[in-house]
Parts: sequence; C-alpha cells; structure tokens
Amino acid sequence: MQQAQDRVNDFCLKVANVNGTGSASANSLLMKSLFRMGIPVTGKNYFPSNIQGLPTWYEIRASGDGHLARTATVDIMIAMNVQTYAQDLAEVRPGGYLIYDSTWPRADSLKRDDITILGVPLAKLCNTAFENVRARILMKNVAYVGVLAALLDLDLTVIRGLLEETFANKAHLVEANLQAIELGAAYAREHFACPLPVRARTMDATRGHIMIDGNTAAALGCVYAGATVGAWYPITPSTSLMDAFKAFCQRYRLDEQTGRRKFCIVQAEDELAAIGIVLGAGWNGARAFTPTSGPGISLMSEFIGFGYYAELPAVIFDVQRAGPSTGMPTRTQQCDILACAYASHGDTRHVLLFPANPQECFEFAVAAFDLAERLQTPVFVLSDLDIGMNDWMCPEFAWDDSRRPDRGKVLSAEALEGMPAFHRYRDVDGDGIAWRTLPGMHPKGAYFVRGSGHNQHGAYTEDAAEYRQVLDRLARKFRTAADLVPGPVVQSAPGARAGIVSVGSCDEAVREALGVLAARGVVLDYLRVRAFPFNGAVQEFLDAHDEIFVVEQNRDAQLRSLLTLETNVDKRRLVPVLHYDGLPLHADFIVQAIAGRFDRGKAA
Amino acid sequence: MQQAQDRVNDFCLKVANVNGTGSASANSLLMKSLFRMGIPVTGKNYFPSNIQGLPTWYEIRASGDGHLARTATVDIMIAMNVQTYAQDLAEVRPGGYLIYDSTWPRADSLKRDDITILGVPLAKLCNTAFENVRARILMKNVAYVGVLAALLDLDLTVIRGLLEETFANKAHLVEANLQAIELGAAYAREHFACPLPVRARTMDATRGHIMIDGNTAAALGCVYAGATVGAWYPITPSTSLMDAFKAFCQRYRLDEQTGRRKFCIVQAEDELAAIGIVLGAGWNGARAFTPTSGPGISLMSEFIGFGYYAELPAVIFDVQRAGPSTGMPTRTQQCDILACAYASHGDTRHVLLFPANPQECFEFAVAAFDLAERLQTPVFVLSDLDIGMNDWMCPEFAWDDSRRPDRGKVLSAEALEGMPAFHRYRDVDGDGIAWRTLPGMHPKGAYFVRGSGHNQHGAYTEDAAEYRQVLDRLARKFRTAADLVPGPVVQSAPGARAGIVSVGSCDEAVREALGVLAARGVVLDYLRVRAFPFNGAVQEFLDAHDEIFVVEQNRDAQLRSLLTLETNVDKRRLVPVLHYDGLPLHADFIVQAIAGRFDRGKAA
Amino acid sequence: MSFIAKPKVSHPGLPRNALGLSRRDYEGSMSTLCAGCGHDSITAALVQACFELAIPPHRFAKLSGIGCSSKTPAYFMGTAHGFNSVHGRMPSVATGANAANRDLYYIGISGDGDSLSIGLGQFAHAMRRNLNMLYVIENNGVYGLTKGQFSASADIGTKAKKGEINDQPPIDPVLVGLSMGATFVARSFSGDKAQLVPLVKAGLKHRGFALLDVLSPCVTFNDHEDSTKSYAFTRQFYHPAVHTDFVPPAGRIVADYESGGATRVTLHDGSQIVLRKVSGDYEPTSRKDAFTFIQTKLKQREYVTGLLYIDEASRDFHDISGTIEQPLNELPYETLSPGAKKLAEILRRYR
Amino acid sequence: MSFIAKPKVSHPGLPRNALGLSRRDYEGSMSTLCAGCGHDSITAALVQACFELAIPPHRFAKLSGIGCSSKTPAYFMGTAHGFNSVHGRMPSVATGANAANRDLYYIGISGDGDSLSIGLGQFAHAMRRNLNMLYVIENNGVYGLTKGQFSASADIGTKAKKGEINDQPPIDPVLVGLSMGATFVARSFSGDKAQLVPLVKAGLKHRGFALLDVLSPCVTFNDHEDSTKSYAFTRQFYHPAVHTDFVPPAGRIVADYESGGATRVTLHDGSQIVLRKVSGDYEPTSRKDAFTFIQTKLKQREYVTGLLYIDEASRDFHDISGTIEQPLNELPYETLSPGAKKLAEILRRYR
Ligand SMILES: Cc1ncc(C[n+]2csc(CCOP(=O)(O)OP(=O)(O)O)c2C)c(N)n1
Ligand SMILES: Cc1ncc(C[n+]2csc(CCOP(=O)(O)OP(=O)(O)O)c2C)c(N)n1
Ligand code: SF4
Ligand code: SF4
Ligand SMILES: [Mg+2]
Ligand SMILES: [Mg+2]
Repeated sequence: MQQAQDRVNDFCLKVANVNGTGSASANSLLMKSLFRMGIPVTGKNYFPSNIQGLPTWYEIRASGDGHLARTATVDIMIAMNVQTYAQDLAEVRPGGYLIYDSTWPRADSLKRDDITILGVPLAKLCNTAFENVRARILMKNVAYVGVLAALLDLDLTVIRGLLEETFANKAHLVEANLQAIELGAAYAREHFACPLPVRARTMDATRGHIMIDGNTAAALGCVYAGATVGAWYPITPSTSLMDAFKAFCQRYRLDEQTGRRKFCIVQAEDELAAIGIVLGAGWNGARAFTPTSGPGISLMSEFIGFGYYAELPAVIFDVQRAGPSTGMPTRTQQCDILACAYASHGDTRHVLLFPANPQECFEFAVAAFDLAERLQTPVFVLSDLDIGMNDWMCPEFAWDDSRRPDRGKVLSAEALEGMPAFHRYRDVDGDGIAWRTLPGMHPKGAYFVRGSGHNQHGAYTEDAAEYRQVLDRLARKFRTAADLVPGPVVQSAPGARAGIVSVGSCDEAVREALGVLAARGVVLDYLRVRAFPFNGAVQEFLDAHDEIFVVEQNRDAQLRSLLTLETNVDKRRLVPVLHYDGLPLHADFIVQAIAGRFDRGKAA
Repeated sequence: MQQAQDRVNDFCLKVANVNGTGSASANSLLMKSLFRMGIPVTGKNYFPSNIQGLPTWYEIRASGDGHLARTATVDIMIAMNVQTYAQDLAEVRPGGYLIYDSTWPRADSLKRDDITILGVPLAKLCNTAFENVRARILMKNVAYVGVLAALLDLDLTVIRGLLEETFANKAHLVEANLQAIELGAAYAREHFACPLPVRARTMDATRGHIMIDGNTAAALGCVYAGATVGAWYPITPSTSLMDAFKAFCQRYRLDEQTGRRKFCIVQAEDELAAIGIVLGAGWNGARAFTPTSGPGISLMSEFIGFGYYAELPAVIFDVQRAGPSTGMPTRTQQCDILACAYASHGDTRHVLLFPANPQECFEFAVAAFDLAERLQTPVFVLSDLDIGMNDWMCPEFAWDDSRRPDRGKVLSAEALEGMPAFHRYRDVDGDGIAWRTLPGMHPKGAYFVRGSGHNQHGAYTEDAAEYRQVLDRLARKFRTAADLVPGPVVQSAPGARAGIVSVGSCDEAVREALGVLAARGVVLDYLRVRAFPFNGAVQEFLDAHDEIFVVEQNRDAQLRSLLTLETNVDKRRLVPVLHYDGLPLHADFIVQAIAGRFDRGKAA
Repeated sequence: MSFIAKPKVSHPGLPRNALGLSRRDYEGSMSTLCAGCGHDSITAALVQACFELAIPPHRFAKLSGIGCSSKTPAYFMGTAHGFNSVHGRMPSVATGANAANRDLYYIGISGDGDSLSIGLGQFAHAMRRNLNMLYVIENNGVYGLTKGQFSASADIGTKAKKGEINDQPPIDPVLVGLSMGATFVARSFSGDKAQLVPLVKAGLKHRGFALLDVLSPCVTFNDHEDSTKSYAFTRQFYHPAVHTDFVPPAGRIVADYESGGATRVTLHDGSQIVLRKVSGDYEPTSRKDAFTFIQTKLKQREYVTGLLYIDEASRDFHDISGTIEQPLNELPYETLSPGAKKLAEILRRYR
Repeated sequence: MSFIAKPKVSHPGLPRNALGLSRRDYEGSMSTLCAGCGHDSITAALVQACFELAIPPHRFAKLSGIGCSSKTPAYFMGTAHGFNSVHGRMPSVATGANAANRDLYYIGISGDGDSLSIGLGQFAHAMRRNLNMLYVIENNGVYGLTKGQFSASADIGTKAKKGEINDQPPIDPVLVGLSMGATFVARSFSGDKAQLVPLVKAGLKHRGFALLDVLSPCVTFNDHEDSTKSYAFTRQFYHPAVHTDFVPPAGRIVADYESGGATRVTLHDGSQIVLRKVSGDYEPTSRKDAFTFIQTKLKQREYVTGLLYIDEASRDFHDISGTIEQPLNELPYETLSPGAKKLAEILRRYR
C-alpha cells in the first residue's frame, strides 16, 4: 500500500496565513528550493486587497511532468491562519496532510479522519529561540519551511544557498533563518515519519529556466525595447511592472559620467494623465508606455481614441484583474478584451497582444513598441494578475544584440528638406500607413496633431469626403496590422475534428487538459490566439473544425465575441468554456466542461 | 413643358451662409412658414464647429408626400456665402435655381447654363432701407426670405403671424422684419416671373403636428418623468437638452409660495463629475440624468461600470456626433452603439434605447427613468445630432395624467421595520432584480454601495463563489431587461423574403427608400430596432429573412455587430449598408446600395 | 414618521446620549487596517463626535473614494448608508446625493491620494460649490493601499528628514481649500482625539463645506527605503513581494498638547513632525491671513492645527441653486409633472 | 545639423530678427475666431514676442486643449508642430513631450474652462512638477466654443455688474498657481500688448512652469441675457439656436496704461473691470505676499496685472527627475539596451 501512495515530485501544498506576517518570503524560499532541486514548480499567491491582518494563501505545485497550471486539489495544507482553519481543513484531499501550529489546541470539531493532521508548536519554538517580536513573527514562517524540508525531504544545502543570496550583506539574518529552519526540521524528524510518501526528489528539469513574474519580465522588455518614458498611476496588479522598470533602469540606464538618468518615469496624478504623457512622448519621438489595469483603461479611453485617430504610438500594459468596476483587485481575470479592442467612443479598434507567460511578456513588450511605431497607434499588451504577479517557470530569455527597433515611417530632416511638401495623413504606400515627422526636426515637417476632423494633408476639415477618406485609410491600416502581429500557436493532434481556442494565461491549464482528455479518448487540436487583429492562421483553424471550445477567463465570452465579430466563423460552432471566479484556471475545470459535453454527446 | 417642370410642394432649398450672421432665425422663419401652410417640411442645419465667420448651410425640404428625410438634390440654392459660392453653384440640380446677392458682381467663370441664376442686390436693398449695422446684417437674411416668399408663392399672412409671435414684445422689430420681407418680395416680383414652377401651395398635412428638435423633446420627457436632478458638462450636440430642461423647469417647476426650485441642475466640472452626481442622486432616490456626447461617454466609462456593478439607476443621453475622438462635433453619426452597449472594463453590458425622432425622444426619455429604476442600472438614450438639433415634424406629444412613474423595487421604511434582515443583492423574486433601500429611511436598510467585490448580502467579499453568485445574477437581470424595453417596429410587405434592419435617425430615409425600391420591384420588410437588449421579435425577424440589409450611420457596422453578438443570426445574412460622412442619411444612398445589389443579383 | 435604531443591547453602565443610544450604536464593523494605523484613530474620533451630537446614525450618509482611508466608513455607524465610490470621485457622488436629499448629514472620507492626485478637480469644485458636508482627508503622505508610493501631499516622514520642501512642492489640502473658497478649513492629527472630536462636531454643524485635513501616519509605508529601520533595507533587490509583505507590529501614536502650544511627534519610522495648535485668540476669519500664517509655519516645517478658517455667511450649494426646502427625493410626482393640459400649452409654441 | 525655415518672401522693408526672419515667419494660418475676440490679440502678442526672441519657429512646440482659445496655436508659427489634445488634458501631453525632448520651447494655450474645470487636476500637477513651459490661459470667464456657459473663473462681465463674488467663488488661476507652487505667475490683459509681449518673453525664458493668465474678453458671450444690450433680450424663449446665432460686429478692446497705475476697461457688453499694474518696486518673490495682495485687490474687484511671483531657484521637472542633459528622443538605441550579456547577468537572479 505504502508504495501506492507514493507521490514523488507531484504534489500541491498550500500555505494559509494572515497577510503582513512576512510569509511571502518563506513561501518563495520554499518554492525556490524545489526549483533549485530541478523540479518544475509553480507558485500562486492569493492575497487580499488590504495590507495587514486578512487571510492570504500561497499555493505551490511541484510537477515532475512539468505541469505549471494551478491544480485545485491540495495534498498538504499548512494552516497558519485560525480564521480560515475550518475552510482550509476541508480543502485537503482525502489522504492528504494538514500542518498547524499546535502551540494552541484546536477544537476537536475541527478534525478529519481521512487526512493526516500534524501539529507543530511553531510559535512556542520560535518564542523560546528568538528575542524580539519581529523575529518571532517572521521566523514562525521560516520554521514551517523547516518542517516541510524534513517532511518533503528538501535539500538543505539548496535552502542555505538561497538564504545566503537573499541576505548577502546580513550574515546574522542568514544564521537566524537557518536556525528557524533547523527548529522546524528537527521537530518534524523527531515527531513524524520523515519523509512523507508525498515528497520531493532532486531531478534535472529546470536547467536553463528561470522563475520570474510577468510584470518583471514585461519591464525588462521595455528596457530592451529602448523605452525611455514611463508614465503610470499605481494600481494593482500592474504596479510591480513600473517598480521593476525603475529598478532595472537605475541599474542599467545611468550615464557613466554624470550618473544622470537615460529614462524618465513620471508618477502621474491619474490614468488620464498617464496616457496623455505617453502620447505626448510618443508624438515627440520617445518610446513611451504605461502599465495599468481595468479601471485605468476606462479612464484612458477618451485619450486612446485620440491616439487612434491622431495616429500616435503608445504602449499600454493592461494587467487584468477581476471586474467589473473595482471588482476584486487581487484576483485574476481576462475581462478587458472587448473594452480594449474597441476602447473609446466612435469607430475605433486597437491592436492587442496576449502574452501567455512571463517569457511572452518580455517578447511582446519588445514587439509592442515596434508595432506601435510601425502602425502609429496605441498597442495593448493584455496580461493578467496571474501572469503578472505570480512567479512562473520559463526558459531563460534570449536577446540578439544585432536586433534593432523598428521605428516605423518617420521622415528625417534630410528627407523633408528634399520634399516639395509633406502630407501627414496621405497613404503614399498603399498600406494605410502614412509618414510622420517629429517636432523640432524641420520646419517643413510641421503639422497639427488633432482629434478633430482632418483631411489627408493634416488640415482641419468638416468636409464629408475629406473626413471619410481618412477614416477609410484607418480601416485599411488595421487590415495591414493583421499581418504584422504575432501569429497564433497551433498544436495539432492527428485525427482531431474538434478543437480548443484559448488565450493568455489559460495556456498551461489547456495543455494539461488536452493530455487528460486525450487519455480519455477525446482528441482535440489547439490554437492559442496571441494577437488581435486575427491573421489568416486563426481563420484557417476555425474553418477546419466543426466544434471549437473557446476557453477564457471571463463571464461574457469576450474572446468568443471578438472571434465572432472579426472572423467569418459561424458562432454556433464556438462553444464557450468560461472560468471567472477570480482564481487561476485549472485543467480539471476544462476537462469537466469538455468531457461532460462529449459524454452527453455519446448519450444522445 | 412648363407643366412637366411644375413641382408643387416637392422641393429642397438650401441656404449657404456664414455663421454668426443671424441667418438661423431667417431660415426657421422660412421653414415654419411652409409648415404653417400645411406642407410637410424638414430642416437640416449644417453648421461649423466655431462661432463666427465659417460656412454654414441650412437645407429645407418640402414634401407634400410627407417624406421627412434629407434629400441630396438641391432645387433652389440661396448662395449668400462668397467663400463657398463655386461649390454651392455646383450642387444645384440641372434645371434648378440659384439666388445670390448681386450687390457685388460674380465672376463669369462662376456660371452654369443648365440652371437659372437669379441675382438680388440684397445688401444694397438693406443698406438703403436700414440705418444701423446690426440691422443691415440681420435684415439681409430676412430679405431673402422675402425673395423666396415671392418666388415660391408663400403665404405672407403666415409669415406676418410668425414674426408677431417671435417678437411679441417688440413691435418695431416686427415692422423692420416685415419691411425686409417686402423689400425682397417686391424686387423678386418686379424682376422675375413669380411664382416659379417649383413652388409651394397651401395644403392640410401638418394639422396635429409640431416642429421640434429631439433635445427639446427629450428635456420635456425628463420633466414629465419627474426627473429632479440634472448634471452635465456642456458638449455639442447635447447642450441644448439641458438648456431646454432648465427653461421648462424655470417655468413649470417653481414652488408657488417661495418661488424656489423643485429641481437642481449642476453644471459639473467635467463628465466624470456629471455621471458621479447622477449616480449619487439616483442612490439617494431622486431621478437624475446627464446629457452628453461621445467624448463624455468615454470619460464616464469607469463610473458607468460602477453603476452596473453597484446597481444604481442613472439615465444618460448620448447625442451622438461624428467620431472618433473630437471628430466632427457638428456632424451626425451613430457611432457610439458598441461603446455604450459594453461601456467600461470587465464584464458589463447596458440597456440602450434608440429614439428615431423627437417624439420618441420624449417617450423614451420617460421610459428610460422607469427602466433605470426598475432595473437599477444605467440606461442610455442614444440620440444623435440630426435628431437632437434639427427641427423635425412629428405628431403632438400626448400625456396621460393617470400615468405614474415605476420606481422599481424600493423597500419602504415600514416594510424594513417588519423584516428580520435586509440583503441588498439577493435575488428574492427570481428575475435577477434585488430589492434596494434609500439612505436616511431606516437603520435596517443600511448597506454599503461598492464597486469592489460583494456578496448577495451586500458585504465585501473576495470569495470566488460569493463573487460569482452576484455576477451571474447580473447576467440574469439583463435577460429580464429584454422583456421590459420597447420592442422593435416592424413593417411587412407581402411576399418579401429580404428585409432591412435599421435604427434611430435612419428611419425616415429607410421608409422613403422602401417606397422607391418597391416601385422598382424590390420588395422588402423592415424592422427598426428600438432598444438593446433585443427581444424575441427581433430574433423572429432575423430568422424570417435570408438576406437582411443593416442600415446604419457608422463605419464599423456597429448595429450589425451587436446583432451578431446578441442574437442567433448567422452574420453572413446581415449585409452592411453604412453611411458615415457626417451628413444625415438620405433615401438615394440606401436605394443605390440595395438596388445595385439586386441588379447584380439578376446579372449573376 | 421617523425610525430610530434600537439601541444595541450593551451592558447598562454604558453612557448614553439624548437618543438613549450608546457609543456602540455609532460603531461599525471591525477595522481591517494595519494595527496602529492613524486612520483607525480618526474613526474612533468620528464615532465619539457623532455619538455626542446625538444624531440618529441612519440620518448620516457616509461616502468615500478608494484607499485605506476610504475603507474606514465601513468601520463607523453601521446603521448609516455608505457609498464607496471610485477612486477620487467621491465629491461628485456627494454632490448628487446632497442635491437629492439636503436633510441628511454627509460625511466624506478621503485620502491624500484620493483627493490631491486623481481627485483634485472634484475636491476643488465641491469646495467651490460650498457643498454642505464634512470632508475628512486622512492624510498620510503616501498611497497606502497600493503599498506606499509618495502622494501629492508632503510625505510626512521623509519630508521632515530630508526637508526638500521645494523640490516638488507638496500640495497642501489646507492651502488648496483656502484658495478654492472652502468656508470651513481645519487641520488636526489622528492621535489628538481631544482636538479632533470638537472639530468633527463643528464641521458637521457648519452649513457648507467643512474641510478637515487630518495628518494620519501610515504605520507600514512611512517605513521608507531610506529609513534605517526599514525592513527593505535589510535586503538587496531580490523579490518585490518581500519588501511590503511584512508589517512590523506598531502601536498608535498619540499627541496631547495645549492650544497655542507646539509638540514634536515621532512617527513609526523615527522621523518627526511638529504640530502647532492655534491659540485661543487666533482669528479664523481671514482667508489671506490664514494662508500667510500656515505658509510661514510650513516653511518652518510646522503644521498648524485647529480651526484655521471659517466663513458662516456664505450661502451653501442649495441656497445658490435656489432649491426648495423639502428634499427633492420626497417631492410627490404630482408636484413634478406639469400634466397633460400644460403639455398642450407648451407644444403650442412648436406649431 | 539644424534646419532653418526659409524666410517667407515678403517685401524687403519688413523688419527682420537676428535669424533674418520677419514677423510673417512667426505667423500661422488665418484665425477663425470672432472678429474682436481677445484671443486674437494674444496671438498677435505671441507672434511679436517669439519674433523678437529670434528663436527658429520650428524649435517651438505648441500645445492646447479644446476651446476657442485652444484653437489659437493654429494661428501662430505655422512652421512649428502643434498638438491639439483633448479637452483639459494638454498639461499631461506637454509633460510627456517635454520628457522626450527637453530642448524645445513649449507653449501651452488653454482656456479657463479647459484649465479650471475639466483640466484643473492636470493644470495643478504640471505646476507642481515645475514643467519647463509657458502656459497661457486665455481667460474670458465663459465656455466660448460651447456658446457661453459660465466657467469656473470669474465671469468678468457679469461679476463686475452683480458683484456676487462670494456666491460661488470663482477659481482664480493666479491664486491656484501660487498655492500649487508655480514658479512664475503673471497676469495681463489681451488688449495690453505692451505688457503682454515682455511677459511672454520672460515666461519662455523662465526655466520652469510659467503661468500667464490673460484676461481675454469674449465678444460674443459676454453678451449675457441680463445685459440690456443683449440680442437674446429682444426675444422671448422661442428657438434656442437664435440666441447665439448672431454675433454683433465688434472691435478689439485695447488697454494701455502705466505700471503702478490702474485703468478701467469697458467690455463689449458695457460692463467694466479694473486692471492694476504692479508698480516698478513690487517684489515678486514672496508667495504669501503675492497671495495676500492679489486677494485683497480682487475683493475690491481689481485684477492685479504684471509679473506677480517668480522663483528662479527651484529645480525644474528634469532636474527633479535627474534626466540626462541630452534629449531622451535623441539617445541612440545602443546606449539604451543593456545587451545580451547583461541580460544573462540579470536573469541569474531569477534562477
Ligand atoms: C482608477 C484607479 N486607479 C488606481 C487605483 C489604485 N489605488 C487604490 S487606492 C490608491 C491610492 C490611495 O491613496 P490614499 O487616497 O492616500 O489612501 P490611503 O491608502 O493612503 O489611505 C490607488 C492609487 C484605483 N483603485 N482606481
Ligand atoms: C470631453 C469634452 N467635454 C466637453 C467638450 C465641449 N467643449 C469644447 S470647448 C469647451 C469649453 C471651452 O471653454 P474654454 O476652455 O474657456 O475656452 P474658450 O472657448 O472660452 O476660449 C467645452 C466644454 C469637449 N470638447 N470635450
Ligand atoms: S497601509 Fe498604512 S494607511 Fe493603509 S492601513 Fe496600513 S497603516 Fe493604514
Ligand atoms: S465665442 Fe468668444 S471666445 Fe470664442 S471666438 Fe468668439 S469671441 Fe472668441
Ligand atoms: Mg494616503
Ligand atoms: Mg473661456
């Protein structure tokens, strides 16, 4: 029997805690240890929209098979939060484990016979071992890492290594932390049979990979894209993007001689100002961006329409969170797809990029600036809280030093000097993209940027025909965009007649689900949309399948709506699979939704 | 031959002028005269987005058959603007007439042989007749009314009557105006063969009708709906709505004793504030509204999403103008349909009403307040510049004194007193609409309005299940809305297999086109959408026709998009017919678009 | 008829006000703010003041924007309706609410980010309208809820230490209030209950816009990188989440000092600010004198506290609007609709 | 290399500046404003000042919001790029433009509606950042382009007649500027070219935010209902369009008076305002004194004109941001990308 229960490098542990107690560092220590042991791992942080005292959870999944999506079944619960103890206890899978702080007794009512409950007097241990209050609170968390180290058979040298890096310039902190680790580990070894059947074992599946969050990756992309102006107004979950950009720039963008900055970050008074700053900088020839989330998009929408019509480059990162309105700022969703695609009043449409992981956050950030300048229009990078704020394991990013930005059609002073006349909004090349000029370069390049009616020469107009001419070119330009944006990722299974279309952070769960379904005999093709407008490949995939499950994380099937409007697909063939409770998508959900349908199919 | 040319009560005359010269009053005098003569008439004002000195046109169509749409062919041009003379000359239909101020000679180059050009020394006449500068400028306009009175055989007693009403308390102005009329008329009689074959004749087709613009009608609707709070930020073409509301209230909403106001109009600092004021007033139990246009909708979108999620009544009049961005503020379009239907980030959708004329502006304004309170959500009335600012002929509005507002599900203090507990967001009746309470009424009714995650009891939540429960009810509520909003207007032609679906101000042109097409053997059914969400009747119509022309005034086929997303129609059956140059739609355009297709059809 | 909240059953010894209600009846749900947050002290003062005024809790309307400060309306007077609007837009909601019902007492709670950054325009225009409400700014110099970015108001901790007052001049709500025409301008400190309670009561009784700027230190994020006690200091750039994840246990800061006197208050991170109470003979009736006095003291890094300016003569929003005495939301429909006959009369103009 | 606009062929007699350019070269397209609009006088002063400064026109960037005033950038320096943004948001666009290229001269033109209603927040925060630009408010007390609603600034015409200064206190851009930390605050009158030109030049040369509030009467809409000369007066409520359709022919209003002196100016509708020029010995270096002086005079219905406050010591936006001297939009990509080797180094932290 024992053997049967063995689960090596395939478990989910969840830490229930109160925010503000410093548990995040303990949790990342735990996750990083598994990662350094070569085991594919994921960490999901479910934190409240407040600063201290409310429940917070951290979920770590280790998967030798390399599944990086969240899993909904908890093998080991570390129940550090009295408020949520009952609920946490209930969440453990039968046969699973629960660890709690036995410094204080639990009511007998809060027991379960189908799981193993392990009590560790964490508070007691730390209060005896440490002097000051701060340390006692902090080390309690480090101590449960120690307990798990013993139970899961974690590599202590790896843990020590991590601590030394973290507290490089504070040796005494390294010692304190190791002491706490040892406290927990010793207690576990002494009182429980270590290791558990559910445990870790060193392997070699994380080489060449990193653990990084999407906001940091996107910020890095902005640095490598050569962005120099960043404007923002703080909003969860996008804030860490600008924090990271600032940190990187302070390290890699200071002038050697003067120490002055080769970048300019403006903390704007609100999102309306942030996007105005970005448009002003873009007009003036700097690469500029703003990170925000749903409410910011709504506030920016007047200016976004201006950018579309006046044809100014801008890069907007929308790190989506659960809406509508303020919604759940610390929960994830893909609910701004339509809001961004058609942002602003009047006839407008916008280029969207959909990264699925931090690696694509990096790559699409770079691509976004090229597209914004090539197309002279605002470009959205639609990430979400799950990608943006959680640590994902992904291959190390690569960079080709010969790569140069595409600044698009900008007339040089020399070119202008030689031209008889400059017409800002004329379609000289037939691709719907007109040539632009930059202020201060040359008198001949002067024109008036305006959101009011203008003709192809850039002059103000109220003339029906002149106005239409520009509007029609804008429509042509958008068609051009379809061939410039990143194409979809397609994964075909031999003989599949049905398929899944999905987007962004759904990817890991979808790919895991595809495996499970295949094992059940449900074979599906898979296409992941990576940009809007959709290019030919998307249409082909839709044409090639009678039934297509559109998996996305919002209530109103927004990706499905966009496909319905912007391709020739018959929408009755698009079956919505919608997950929108604010937690990251997991494979089971998809399997249930799709398998269920096929079984019914058989039944009928 | 002469007979053949006769066109009685069927002509379009266009006055080309410079804005700021007081021509509007002369033009409305002209139009009103025809109306009072019992001839169906329309007036379209094409004015610039500035205050003085730019070209402005006024188009008057008289149609004994009662066609009230704009017509694109000009029979008589009154060319008062030197700047646009050439263009105005070119616009006259062959066989038509052009009247110009012959005080100054025209270049021979500016002649045409296929039309009759009549010179009248208007300036000279007025300068000799009148002393001060202001009078000379103003009367020049009145004088051409005199000229037309003679040429078209207008009823002078009608004109006198109108002037007497207009200048009731200024007899000398009546005289001055009559003198100017006589100046022009006398000159015309003396020099030209009056009346022209193109002329007017008294008939009896306007009895029981009025000439009114949609903004005034909507304002009247707000008064009769019992709206007490109006908040706004001025923006063309919505401004006159609040101007009218204020004027009506100052006359009919003052307290007899104190003379104090039974209404409160707040000129907000911007549109974000305007909608905030409306939501605050609605929360507190007053009927509140805000008139705006495209840019205002963009700015309001964060708050609109709040209203949707927190479930607060609000009425928003979007008097649409040509977008995107600032666009052409004095030109018409139906370009905010999608922006309003899905306004704000996150999963949101909103109730829209589409008036087709001032009469429906009045009725839908009243309906909007009932719906907003019944459904506890923001309701949009999507009018446009053509309806809102032009004078339309329509049947006198009726009012039933027994009619009472539907205030929706509001718990009285007494009801609360008797209740064990109050749950703000619980679906007690199964229609997705929860009961609400008003501040200050009763301690038990207290709850916290918030745009952040909340459960059915109204408490803050970050719990996945609780959050979903409320979101799902909101979706149910929207389905309920479909049965409460005004249904479509359907006009069936025996044996038609194809049809037209259209909306709002397209109506007159569509109905005129249907006649022309029928005459050509193209018989079509017609459905006019009057609200979103769409109810069953819309689906039935779509199902009943293989080919449906969707006629609307925007570039991106927004109504077609909404039908594609929100009904089961196969979008390939929806043929877009798009007019978006900023001028009102006319029948010819539709006929070309559709007939062309049918002819091709035959060809193929 | 009017309804009164049933007093919560609480032990008989508790003091009761004229309505027979105890302080408990003016409390709200449990605070979810950090232990020691200045905002909680302000909440306590609000509870005390409203209790002493003996106004039925449900006759208040509580409004706020978004932020830690804006959460506090949930923590007092649970039987009063609350409106947690969007970020920076509470003043417009309050304007509409007040337009609809002029008889309620309106308490707006905002933060320095909520009122001085995104909300500056609405804040200014509400003052200009002399909207009848108490407007409390819980001013901590940072964006607490988004984890400690500097706000437009002086960063209390850092400023006193660096004294770079002229770098990017902080926007001082009190000076803004004076230049925008607020008719009641006061400042206090979250820890000074003795001064806060009467100011809250005075503000509620003032007929017009009562601005109360309360310096309210943020336990967690006055703990800046440049503070040697900072948690972040012990780490090199490594994992963003870590920096703000730990909130050191902290107690509330209190200040109790005489009018006319000054006191030096030490904040959680060790930085200090000086508070100076206006003396009894201070004349709060001249805008420009108030402006001059406060500006001068600010230059000396002193926050003048107390009632700084009041103008009781000015007409409030409703007087200016000429609104009827009876709340608009109570007017029967019959008195609002001109009726069918009048409609015909109106339409005659459009013949 | 740098390019210079070829001087427009204009008869040789015309005076030329150091660059050999004539005033013509600083003009723009034909104004479409009402004859006699104060804004056109300001445009003329801007042309004169820039011509005299002998800066190549294409080294200017002209920005504005929406309104009659905001149209004027099209009417001067046709060879300079212009940016007609959305209503009230020009300051943010100017901030971004300035961030990208600190070497151009930035002229922002706004109106009282554009800057004091919808744009108040951005206006205030641009001042707070001490953005290096000349910010001109063409202040007429109304929303001209939307046909004459009162704006948040005093309605010059009506106020002087009614004197209801305390009803809804006007927002005075100069007082706002002083309380928001503007480092250059001036006021003038559209008709006073002799005072305007030097102020424009001084503002352009000031390193930081130069606020220039210019009283600029609206020919058309100072013609209010309550003015007996009003066109509307002759009509009873009948057809909305009529009221504002007629613009009486009007001449420009000019004012020419000595520094230190005061002058009474009669506006188009007959109402009057008093302008008082600061005298030569006025010391424009104290924020609070300026505030006091201006406030006092306003109470007496006098508009103090001239350079009211200047602080040349304060660091501007770029100093505070610590930006490199070279314009960011000119930095070669090579100096911006850390390159592949550094990337590997960075990513090591994430192992
Ligand atoms: C439109 C919008 N932008 C940004 C945010 C994120 N946000 C929430 S609170 C806050 C700042 C709060 O600061 P303050 O008003 O000073 O309140 P405090 O937390 O300091 O008490 C911000 C930027 C938001 N909720 N909405
Ligand atoms: C978002 C938005 N709201 C409203 C308008 C309509 N609008 C155009 S100009 C203007 C006011 C202009 O007043 P001001 O800035 O004083 O300029 P002025 O015309 O008086 O010179 C308004 C409200 C707009 N263009 N955009
Ligand atoms: S973060 Fe600061 S402001 Fe927010 S609750 Fe904590 S201490 Fe208070
Ligand atoms: S309306 Fe007034 S502000 Fe506008 S152009 Fe005419 S005079 Fe000038
Ligand atoms: Mg704060
Ligand atoms: Mg103005």
